Amino acid sequence: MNFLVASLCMFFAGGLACLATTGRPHLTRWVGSSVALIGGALALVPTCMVLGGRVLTGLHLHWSMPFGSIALDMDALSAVFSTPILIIVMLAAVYGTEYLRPFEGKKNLAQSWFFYNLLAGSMLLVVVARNGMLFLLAWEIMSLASFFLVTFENEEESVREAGWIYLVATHIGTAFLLVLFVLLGRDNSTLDFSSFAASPGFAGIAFLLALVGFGTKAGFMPMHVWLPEAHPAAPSHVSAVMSGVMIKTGIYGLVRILTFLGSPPPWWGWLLVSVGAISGILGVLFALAQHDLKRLLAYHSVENMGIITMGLGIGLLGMSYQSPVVAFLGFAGSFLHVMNHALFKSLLFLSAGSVIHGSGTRDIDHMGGLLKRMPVTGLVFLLGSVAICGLPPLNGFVSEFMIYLGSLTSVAGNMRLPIAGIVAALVVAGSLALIGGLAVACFTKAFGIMFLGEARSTHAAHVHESGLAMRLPMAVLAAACIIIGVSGPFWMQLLGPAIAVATGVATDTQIYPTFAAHALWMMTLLAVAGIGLVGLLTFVRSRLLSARSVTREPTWDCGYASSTPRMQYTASSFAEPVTRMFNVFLRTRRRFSAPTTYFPTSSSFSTETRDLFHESLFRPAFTMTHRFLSRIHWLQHGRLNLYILSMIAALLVLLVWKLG
Amino acid sequence: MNTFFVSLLPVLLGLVLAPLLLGVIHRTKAVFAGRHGSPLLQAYSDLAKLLRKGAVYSRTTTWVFRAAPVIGLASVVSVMVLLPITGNSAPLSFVGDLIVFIYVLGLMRFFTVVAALDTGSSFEGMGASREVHFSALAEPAIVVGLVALASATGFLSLSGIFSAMSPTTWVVAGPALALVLAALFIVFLAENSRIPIDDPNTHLELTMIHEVMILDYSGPDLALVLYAAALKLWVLGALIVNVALSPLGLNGIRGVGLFVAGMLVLAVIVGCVESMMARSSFLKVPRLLVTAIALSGIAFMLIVRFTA
Amino acid sequence: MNFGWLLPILILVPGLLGVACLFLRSARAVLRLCAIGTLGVAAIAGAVTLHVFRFVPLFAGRSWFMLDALSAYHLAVMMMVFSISALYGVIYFRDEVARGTFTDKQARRYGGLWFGSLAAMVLVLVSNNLGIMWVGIEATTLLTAFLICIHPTAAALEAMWKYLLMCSVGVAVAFMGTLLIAASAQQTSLHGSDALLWTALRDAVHQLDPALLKAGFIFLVIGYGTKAGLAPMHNWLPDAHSQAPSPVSAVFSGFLLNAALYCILRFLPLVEAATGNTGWGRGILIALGLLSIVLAAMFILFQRDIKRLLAYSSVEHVGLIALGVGLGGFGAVAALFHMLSHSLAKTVSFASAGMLGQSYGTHDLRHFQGIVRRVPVWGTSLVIGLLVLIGIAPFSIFLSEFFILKAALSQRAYWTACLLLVGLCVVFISVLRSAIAMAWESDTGVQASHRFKLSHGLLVFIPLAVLLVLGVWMPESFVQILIRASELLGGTP
Amino acid sequence: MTLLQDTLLVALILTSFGMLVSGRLGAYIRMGALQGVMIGLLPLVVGRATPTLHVVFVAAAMIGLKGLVFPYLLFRALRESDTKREMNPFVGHVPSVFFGILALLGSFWMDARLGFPIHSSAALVIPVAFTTIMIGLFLIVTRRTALSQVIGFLVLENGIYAFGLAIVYEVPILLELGVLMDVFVAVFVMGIAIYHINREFDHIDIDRLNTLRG
Repeated sequence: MNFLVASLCMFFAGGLACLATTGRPHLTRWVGSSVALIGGALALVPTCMVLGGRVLTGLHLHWSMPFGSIALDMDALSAVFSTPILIIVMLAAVYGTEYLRPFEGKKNLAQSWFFYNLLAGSMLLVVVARNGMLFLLAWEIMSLASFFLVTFENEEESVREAGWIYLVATHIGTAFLLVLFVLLGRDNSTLDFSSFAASPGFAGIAFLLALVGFGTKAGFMPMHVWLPEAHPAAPSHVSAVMSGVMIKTGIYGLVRILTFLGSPPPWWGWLLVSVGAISGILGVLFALAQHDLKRLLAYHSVENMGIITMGLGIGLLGMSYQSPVVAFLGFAGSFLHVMNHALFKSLLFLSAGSVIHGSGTRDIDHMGGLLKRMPVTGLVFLLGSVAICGLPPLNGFVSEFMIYLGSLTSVAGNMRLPIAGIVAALVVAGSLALIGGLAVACFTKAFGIMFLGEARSTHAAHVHESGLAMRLPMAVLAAACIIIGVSGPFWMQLLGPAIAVATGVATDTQIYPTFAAHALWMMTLLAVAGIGLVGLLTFVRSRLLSARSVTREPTWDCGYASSTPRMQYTASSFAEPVTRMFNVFLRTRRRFSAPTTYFPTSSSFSTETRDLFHESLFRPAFTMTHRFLSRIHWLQHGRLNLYILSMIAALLVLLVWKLG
Repeated sequence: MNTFFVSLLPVLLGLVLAPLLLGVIHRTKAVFAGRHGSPLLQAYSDLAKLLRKGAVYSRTTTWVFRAAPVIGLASVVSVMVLLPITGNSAPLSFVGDLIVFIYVLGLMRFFTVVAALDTGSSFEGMGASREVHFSALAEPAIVVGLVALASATGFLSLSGIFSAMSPTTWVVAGPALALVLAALFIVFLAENSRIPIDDPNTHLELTMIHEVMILDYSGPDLALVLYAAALKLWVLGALIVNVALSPLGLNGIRGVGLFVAGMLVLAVIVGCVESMMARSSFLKVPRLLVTAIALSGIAFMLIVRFTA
Repeated sequence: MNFGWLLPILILVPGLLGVACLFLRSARAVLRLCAIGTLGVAAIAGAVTLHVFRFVPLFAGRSWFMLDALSAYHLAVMMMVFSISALYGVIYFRDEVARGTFTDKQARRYGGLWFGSLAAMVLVLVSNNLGIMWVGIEATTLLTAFLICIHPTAAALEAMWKYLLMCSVGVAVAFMGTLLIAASAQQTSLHGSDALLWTALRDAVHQLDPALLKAGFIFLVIGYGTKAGLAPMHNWLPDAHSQAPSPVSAVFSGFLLNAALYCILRFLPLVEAATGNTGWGRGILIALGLLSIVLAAMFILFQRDIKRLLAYSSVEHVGLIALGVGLGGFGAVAALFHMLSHSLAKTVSFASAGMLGQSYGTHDLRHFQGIVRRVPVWGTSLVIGLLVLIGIAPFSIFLSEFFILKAALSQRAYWTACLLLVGLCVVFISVLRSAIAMAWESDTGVQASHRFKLSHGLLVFIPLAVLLVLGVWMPESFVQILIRASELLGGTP
Repeated sequence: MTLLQDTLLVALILTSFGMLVSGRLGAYIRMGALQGVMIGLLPLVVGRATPTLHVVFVAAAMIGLKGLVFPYLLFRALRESDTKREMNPFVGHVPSVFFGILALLGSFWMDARLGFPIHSSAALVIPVAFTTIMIGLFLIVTRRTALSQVIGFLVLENGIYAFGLAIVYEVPILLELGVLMDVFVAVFVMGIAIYHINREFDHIDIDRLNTLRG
C-alpha cells in the first residue's frame, strides 16, 4: 500500500514539478517522463504482488470531506486494470519524449506533461479508490486532464471541436454516475464502497445508470461519439493512453458497480450482449469507412470495447443462470481482452504516431510503401494488426477465444444455459465472427495501403524512421503481444482472483475450467508448431531459391506498361465493396466531379463517413433543442411593464397554489 | 508414440491427396464440356515444376510478399492437425478447436491479402478487396454453422462433434443438418474461389479473386501458394464430408476409406456445379453468403428447438 | 467580553468612509481609499466573524443587531467579494482614469456609493430586526442603482431604470410581507418593537398566526426573490449586470443577490416551524430554484455577451442555492457552501471579463479569441472561472452541486434531481462551447498584448486556488461552520 | 372619528381613481400629493383614541415628504422632460376605471374572505389598502412614461403603508423613519434617473427602453 500511495504522490506532485519547469523544454522532457516512469514502477510493485496472489490490506484514512474517506485498496480486479494502465503510461511516456520534441519551444510542454501525469495518477486512483467521493473526484480529474491533453494542438478548429464534444460527453456520463453513487449510498453517511448495500432494491436502475455513465467513457454505441473525435485530435502517445487504457476505466467501473448489485437478472447480460454486438459491428464498419488513420483506430476501440462488453454479457448470463464456468469464461475473456486491447491498441496508436510523425499526414490514402523506409514501425504495426484482428498466434485471439469458449459452453454440452442464454451466446459468436472478418478487412487495408505498395504522395515518399525512444516502447508492446499470444493458460490462471471478485465468490473457491486450460495449452502447442513450420518452410524455400535465378522486375500489370503509383488501390477503394453493402448505416457521402468535355482537365472524388449517431441522433437532437429554446427567448423581451407583470403573476400563482 | 504417428495419418492423407481434388474437378468439367481434359495428376506435376524454377519478384514488394506463402501454407497445415476424418479423431483435439480452425485460416487470408497489396498493382488490390469483403461474410456463416453442430451434438471440438454424430442425429436434427451442409457448401465455394463466386480459370483479371491476388507469384512461391490453396480446398471440403458421412458411424480404416470416397464425390459435385452454373455477378455474391449465414442461423434455431 | 459594539461600528465605518470619499481630490485616491477602506472593514468583519464562529452570536443595540453563524458566514463571504472587487477596481479603472473617461467627480460618486452599499449590506446582515433588514435591502437597491450608470450611456440608463423599478416594486412587495409577518405576531405576547425581532419571533414561533405567516412568506419570497434574481423575477438581472462597470457587476453577482436571498433564508425557519416542518416553505424555494436553473440554462445557450452570460449563470446559481436550502438537511449545508464558491468564482469571472472587455473593446463573445494567449492572466482566469462555474471537478462547485443532488435524491425527489441535472448539463454544454471558443484561436500570429503582472495574477488565482483546495479538502472546522449556519435554517443536517 | 376616517379613505380611493382616469402627468403628481397627505393623516385617525407624539411626528414628516417634497421633485423632472401627457397607456383610461372598480370589489371580497385579525375601527382600511395596492401595480404595469411609473410606485407604497397601519398596531419610530427615508431616496433617485433618461433619449417612454433583451 505504501508503494501505491507513494506512486499516487509521485504522479500528482511530480506533475506539479513538471509545471515548475515551464520554459525549459529539455528539463521538462526529463522530469515529465521520469515522473511517469517512477510513478508507474512504484505502483507496479503492489499490482504485481496482488497478481501474484498476495492479499493486501486496504488503506482507510480520514479525509476531511463530507461522505468521503481516503479508502484505497488493491484487489485482484483493480490489479487487472491497473497493470495495463501502468505499463502503457510508462511506455507512452518514453515515446512522448521524442514525439513531443518538434513542439518544443512552440507549445507549453510543461503543461502537457503535467496533465499527462495527472491523467496517469487519476486513472490509477480510479481503480484503487474505495470511496464514492474519491472515485468521482479521480474520475473527473481524469476527464479534465485528458481534455487538456486532447486539446494540445488547440490552434486547430477541429481539435477545439473535438475537445468540446469530449468534455460534454464525458460530463453527461458523469452526471449519470453522480446519480448512481448517490443512489448507492443514499441512506448512508459515507460513500465508502464497503457501505454500499449488497443488493439494493433499485439494482436495475443502478445497472442502467452505470451502463450509460461508464459506457460513455468506455465508448459504447451510441455514447461513443466523442471517441472518434477526441482520439485523432490528441497527440499519439496520449491517444495510446486514452484509447488503450483510459476507456477501460469505464469497464472497470461497470464491473465494480456490478459487485454491489447482487445477482444479475438475465436481462442485464442480454443488454450487455446487445450493446456489445452493436458497438462491435458498427464500430468496425465505421472504422472500415475511415481513411483518417487515427479515426480508424478510434473506431476500432469502439469495436474492441464491444467485444469486451460481449464477454461481460456472457459472464453475467453465466451468473444469472448459475453457470460458474460460463461466467468464468466470459469474464476471463473480457478481462484478458482489456489487457490485450491495451497492448495492441497502444501499439497501433504509437506506430500510427510514428507514421504521422514521419509523414506529416493522417490520411491513409496519401501513404504507401512506408515499410521500406520505416521497417520497425511497419513490423510492429503488422503485429498489432494481426493481434487486433484476433488472429492466432497473437494475444487478441486468446481473449476472443475465451469469449468464444464462454459462448460455446453456454450453447452446448452439459453446462448449457436456458434458451434465452443460448440465443445470446449465438449472437456473441456470430458477431465475433463478423467482427473478426471485418477487422481483417480493415487492417489489411490499413497495413497494406499504408506500408505496402508504392508511395501515393510526396508525404509518403519522404518519411523517415523514428528514433529509439519511439521504437523501443513499440517493440516492447509488440513483444508483449506475442508473449501473451503463446502463454494463454498462464493468463487464465492469473485472472482467477479478479473473476472471483467480479462474480462475488470467495477467491479460494474459484473454479478453473480445466477444459479451457487444456484448450489454451493445445493452442500454445499449435502456435509453437506453426511458428516452427514457418521456420522450416522458410528454410526450405530459401534453399530452393539459393541456386536459381531471382530477378526483380516491375509489378506485372497484365500487359499495361506504364502504370503509376496513383493507379494503386486506395484505402477508400479497397473498402468500398463492404462499405457499399452497409451503406444503410454508414451513409458515406461521396463527392464526385466527373471529367467533362473531350479533353478533361480535372476531376475529383472524395468520400467522407461521418458518425451515424452523431449525425442522425445527437446533432438533430441538439438542433431541435436549440430551436425549441430559441422560442423561449422572447421571455427576455425588454419590456419593463411585462417584467413587473410576470412578477405579480408569480405572486398570484404562489398565493393561489400555497394558500388557495 | 506410435499411436501419435497413426493419428497423424489424416494429416498426411490430406497433404498427399489434396491436389488430386483439383484434378478430379478439372476432369469432371472436361467431361461436361466434352473435352478430354488434363490428367488427374496434373496439379502434382505443376507443383513439381514450379518448385524447380527460379523466381521473379516485383520491385515494389517487400519481405511481406515473400513471407505470405510460407505463413499461408504453415497455417493451413496447422489447421489440418485439428481436422478429424470420418470416425477418426484428429491428432489434436480440444474444446473450441473449431474456432481455432476458422481463425488460423483467417491468418492465412490476412497474409494473402496483404501480400497482394504489397505489389502495388491495382488488379491485385481489387482481388484483395473482394477477398476480404466475401470472407467477412463467410466467416459468420461457418462459425454459426459449426456452433449449430456443437449445439446439436453437445460437443465443443471438431473431433467430438463428428464422433458424436450417429444416424439418430440425422433423424433428430435432419433438416437442420441439411441446412448447415448447404451453408458450409456455399462457404466452401466462396473460400476456395470456385464458381459461382469466383472463376479460377478465367483469363480476365478483372473478374477474379484468388487468382488475381497471386498474379505476381512465380516459382517456388507460387508452388507454395497453389499447394496451400489445394490444402484449403481439402480442409474445408473435409468439414462437409464429415458432416455428411459421420452419422454413418464407420470408424478406423473403413472410415478413412469412406472419407476419401466422400472427398472425391465432393470434387465431382464441385465440378458439376462449375459446369452447370455461370459465375455470378460480384454484386450478387454477398446475397449468397448472407443466405449462408441465414441458413446456419435457422439451423441453429431448429437445433435449439429440438434439443431444448 | 462582549464585542457587540463592533456591529454598529461595522456599519458606521463604511458609511463614514463613503462620506470621506466625497471629499477626496483625485480619482486614484478614491479608488485607493476604496481598496484600503474595504480591506479595513473586512478586517473588522473578520474579527467579528471569527468571534461568532468560535463562541456565541453577538448582540447589540437592544438586540436590534445580531450576528449569528448564518449572518457571520454571509458577512465573511461578502467581505471576500468586496475586498477582491475593491482591489480589482483599482486595476480596472486605472486605464479609464488615464484616458479621462473616469473623472474625479464620477470617482467621488463611485466611492461614496461603494461604501454606502457596503454599509447597507452590512446592515442587512447584522440586523436582527426584520424591518431594519428591509430598510437595508431597499437602501442597497437605491445606492447601487447609480453604480450601474457611473458611465451614463443609453444602455446603462435603461438597465438602471429597470433595475430600480423592478427591485423597488419587489422590495415594496417584501415590505408587505414583512408587515404580514409582524401582523402574525399580533396575537402573541410580543409587542411593539419586539414584534419584528427575529430572535423573538423564533422563540414565539408556535404562537404566530400561521395563515398570516404563510401569506407574508410568499410576499417575502417574491419581493426579496426579485432582488435575489430568482426566476421569473430575474429579468432585471442580465441587463444590470451587463451594463454595470465590472467591479460593480462582481459585487452584484457576488453578493447583492445573496444578501437578498439571505433575507428569505431568515424567514424560512419561522414559516417552517409554524407550519410544523411539513416543507411548506421549502417547496416554494425548490420550485423557484428549479425554475431559475432551467430558465437560466435556456438563456445561457444564446448569450453572445460575456457579462450577460455570467449574469444568467448567476440566476442559475442563485437557483441552486435556493434549491439546496429548500431541500434542507445536508442540502442547506451544500447551498451555503455553494454560495461561497459561486461568489468567489463569479467575482473572479466578472473581474476577468471586465479586463478582457477593456482589452478587446467589446463584451461580445465572438470577438474574444485566443484570450489565454493574448491576455494571459485575465484570459486564463476567465476560462478557469467559467469552468469552475459549470461545475468542473476538482473545484468546489462540483462538490456542492453533488451534495445538492444527493440531498434531492436522499429525499426521493427524483424529478427535482432530474430537472437539476438537465439544467446543469445544458449550462455545461453551452458555457463550455463559449469557453473553448474564447480560450483558443487558430494561429493568427497576434502577439500577447498584456504582460504578466504578479499582482493581477495573485488577485484572481488566489480565490481560484481556494476553490480548488475546497474542492478536494474541506477542513473539518469549515464544515462545522457550515453545519452551524445551516442549523439556523431549521431542520437537521 | 369613524366619519373622519371614512372620509379620508374614500378620498384616498378617489385620488387613485383620479389617476386611473387622468391622462396628464401634472394631474398625476398633484393627485399623488393629495393622496400622500391623506396617507399622512391616516395614522392620526385610525385605531387609536389619542395620537401619541411619535405618531404626530411621523404624520407630519409624511405629509411634508409626500405632500410637498415629492411633488416638487417630480414637477422638476416633468419640467425637464418634453412629455406632458400619458399618451397611449397599454390599457386605455376607460378600461382602467373598470379595472379600478373590479379591484375595489375584489378587495372587499378578499377582505371578507381573509378576515384579518384587526380592530373593528379600522375595518374599512384593509379593502381600501388593497385597492390602492392593486391600482398602484396596475399603474406601473400599464403606463408608458417613467414618471407615471414612479407615481404608480408611490401609490403602491401608500397602499402598503395603509395596510400596515391597519394590521400592525405599533411600529417603532426608527423603523417608520427608515422606511420613509427609503421611499424618499427612491423618489429622489427615480427623479434623477428620469432626468438622465430624458436627456439621453429625449423621451421618458419606457416602452421604447427595450434595447437590452435576450
